[in-house]
Amino acid sequence: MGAVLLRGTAFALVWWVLAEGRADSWGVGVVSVAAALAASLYLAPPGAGRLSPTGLLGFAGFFLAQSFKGGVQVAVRAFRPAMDLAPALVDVPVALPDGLPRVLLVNTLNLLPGTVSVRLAGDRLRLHVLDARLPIAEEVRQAEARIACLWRTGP
Amino acid sequence: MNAAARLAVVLLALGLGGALVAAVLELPAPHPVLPEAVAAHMAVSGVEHPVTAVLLNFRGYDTLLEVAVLLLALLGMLAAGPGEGVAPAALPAGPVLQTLARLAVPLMILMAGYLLWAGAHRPGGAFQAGAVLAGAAVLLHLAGLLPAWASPGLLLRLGLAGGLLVFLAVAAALLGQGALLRYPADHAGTLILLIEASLTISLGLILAGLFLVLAARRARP
Amino acid sequence: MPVEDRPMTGLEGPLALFLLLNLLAALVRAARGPTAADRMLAALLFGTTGVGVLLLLAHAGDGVSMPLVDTALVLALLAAIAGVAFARRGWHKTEEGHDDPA
Amino acid sequence: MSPSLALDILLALALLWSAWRTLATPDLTRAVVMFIVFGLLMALAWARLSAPDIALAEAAIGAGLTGALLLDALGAWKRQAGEDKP
Amino acid sequence: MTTLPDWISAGLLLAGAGFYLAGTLGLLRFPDVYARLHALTKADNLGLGLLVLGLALQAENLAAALKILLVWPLVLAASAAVSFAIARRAHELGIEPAGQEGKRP
Repeated sequence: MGAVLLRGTAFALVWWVLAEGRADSWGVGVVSVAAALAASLYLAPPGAGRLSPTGLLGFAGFFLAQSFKGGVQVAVRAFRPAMDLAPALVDVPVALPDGLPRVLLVNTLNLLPGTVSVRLAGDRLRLHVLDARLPIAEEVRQAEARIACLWRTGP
Repeated sequence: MNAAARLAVVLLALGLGGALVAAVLELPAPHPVLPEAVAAHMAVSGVEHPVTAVLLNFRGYDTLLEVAVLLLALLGMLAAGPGEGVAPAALPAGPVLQTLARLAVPLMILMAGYLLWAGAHRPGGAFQAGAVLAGAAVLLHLAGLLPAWASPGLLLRLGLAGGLLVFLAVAAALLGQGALLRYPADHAGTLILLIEASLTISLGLILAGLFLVLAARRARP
Repeated sequence: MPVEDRPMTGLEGPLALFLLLNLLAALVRAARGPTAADRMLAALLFGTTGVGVLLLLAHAGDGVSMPLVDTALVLALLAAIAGVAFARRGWHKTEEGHDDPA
Repeated sequence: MSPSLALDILLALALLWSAWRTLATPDLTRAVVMFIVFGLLMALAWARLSAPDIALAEAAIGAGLTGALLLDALGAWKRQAGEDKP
Repeated sequence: MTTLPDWISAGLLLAGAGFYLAGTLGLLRFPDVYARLHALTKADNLGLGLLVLGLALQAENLAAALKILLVWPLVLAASAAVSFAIARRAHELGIEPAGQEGKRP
């Protein structure tokens, strides 16, 4: 029930943004939001876990700061006349539970400094890193900790 | 191809191109009448966006026939048969892709609804909304969440033809007015929305079908 | 004439031009390859950069052209599909012979 | 030259060039990539021509359908070619 | 360009364009498909983020600003997932990263 309400509100908010707040849009809007909600509930049935607002804020802050750092890091290497790369494939263990948390980790690492996920098999994640001299394992652990805080109880 | 044949093809292409250029130059200067005529009749069109007014009101029969053409294209593909072998189950995909599809498809549905609504007073409309819906179906198929279509069931057939049927039904009901698709001015907006909504779903299914039917035919037993 | 219709003011016009130049430079990667994925990356770059150009064009005239923002949104929503289709359907080992190394 | 004029000229040239490359390249992967690129450039051109209706349709069809359809067909063809000559 | 938000907006737009340039340079200069994915997913997405932020500052109302901002997470989600799909496929096809020949973990 909570998930239905939460998603419904989220979709209604997106509709309000899309229609730029025009009040006469809600006739079509209600139908569209209902269709999106139905599709969402069918495609991704709500799990047991509840999102934690503080965890969400913490993750958003971490994500913004890190993706800025990631962009700067790539930009510095791309602009430097002699590119200083030490690319390598690295395997790291994943402690997060299966499902959404792991998927989020894979996607987050794609946007964070220095790492692109290559393969997720069992409890090991294979990463391609631009510079193997950087503390990759430490950054992965940080991202994992932030993602673990997102849910009040594990999904 | 030998040199003579190649030269002949080049000459033919040049001749055709020259004829086209000549034809364009021969055209009378564009009539300033049409935009003014559209603007003058906007009040009775039932919508506020001139492109939608032209597509669904002033020249509604053009759009009617275009939808019929698209439907015929898909029917042609279906008539060619499902190919050998059985309909393939959805290909298994990794969790990352599936999560993207689960997240993005509801938003695409919302976007399609928005484009449908927007069509009444600004760029948007059934065709664009249908294309977004079709994109959602293709993404679901690529993520392994939607099987390819070997042969559509009754419900799907109804969905594919529904847009055209509603369009035709409205046109037939309005024949009493003396002309095809001349909407009564005070109901024009509602009727156009009804037609556009059913067209959105049908066009989405037809365009998705172009991908999903081919995918089924290509799969090997 | 459309050029007169939508004069570009401020930074948006020059920046849209700059991004378009970026796009065209990226086509060198599409030409060089060497693998099919390298070519495809140029098309994916067209997705992110194209969204940027559309947003800049939306702001380039007097006021904001919201339909172009809608176009950017549609492009952003559907940009994944070509890339996914490539990775899932379009790329096979057999083609390595077709790709001449740079 | 104003930036808007430069943008329009560049866009027109890029359209012609990408159309030419799509048709003339012997490598099918490149042809498909250039076709996707052509579609995106076309959407930008419609936007510049004050035709957002068509820009919207081109973006939706070009990004969501034709690219996927061509890549799918290309993959199937390559797979078949690979099976035919072991 | 008189008020402070205008200056901030201009600064963000210029910075965004700089990251776009970095992404293109990376795509052209980096040695293999994996490294090029780094350029595409990080530099270009940051460029778009800054651009979107700069343009949202100029929006007329809250809903319009949010609509422009909405573009960013959509592109982020798409490019993260597509980047993984391509990197995974490249790995499946046995493409080795540059500087790493023959020493897969």
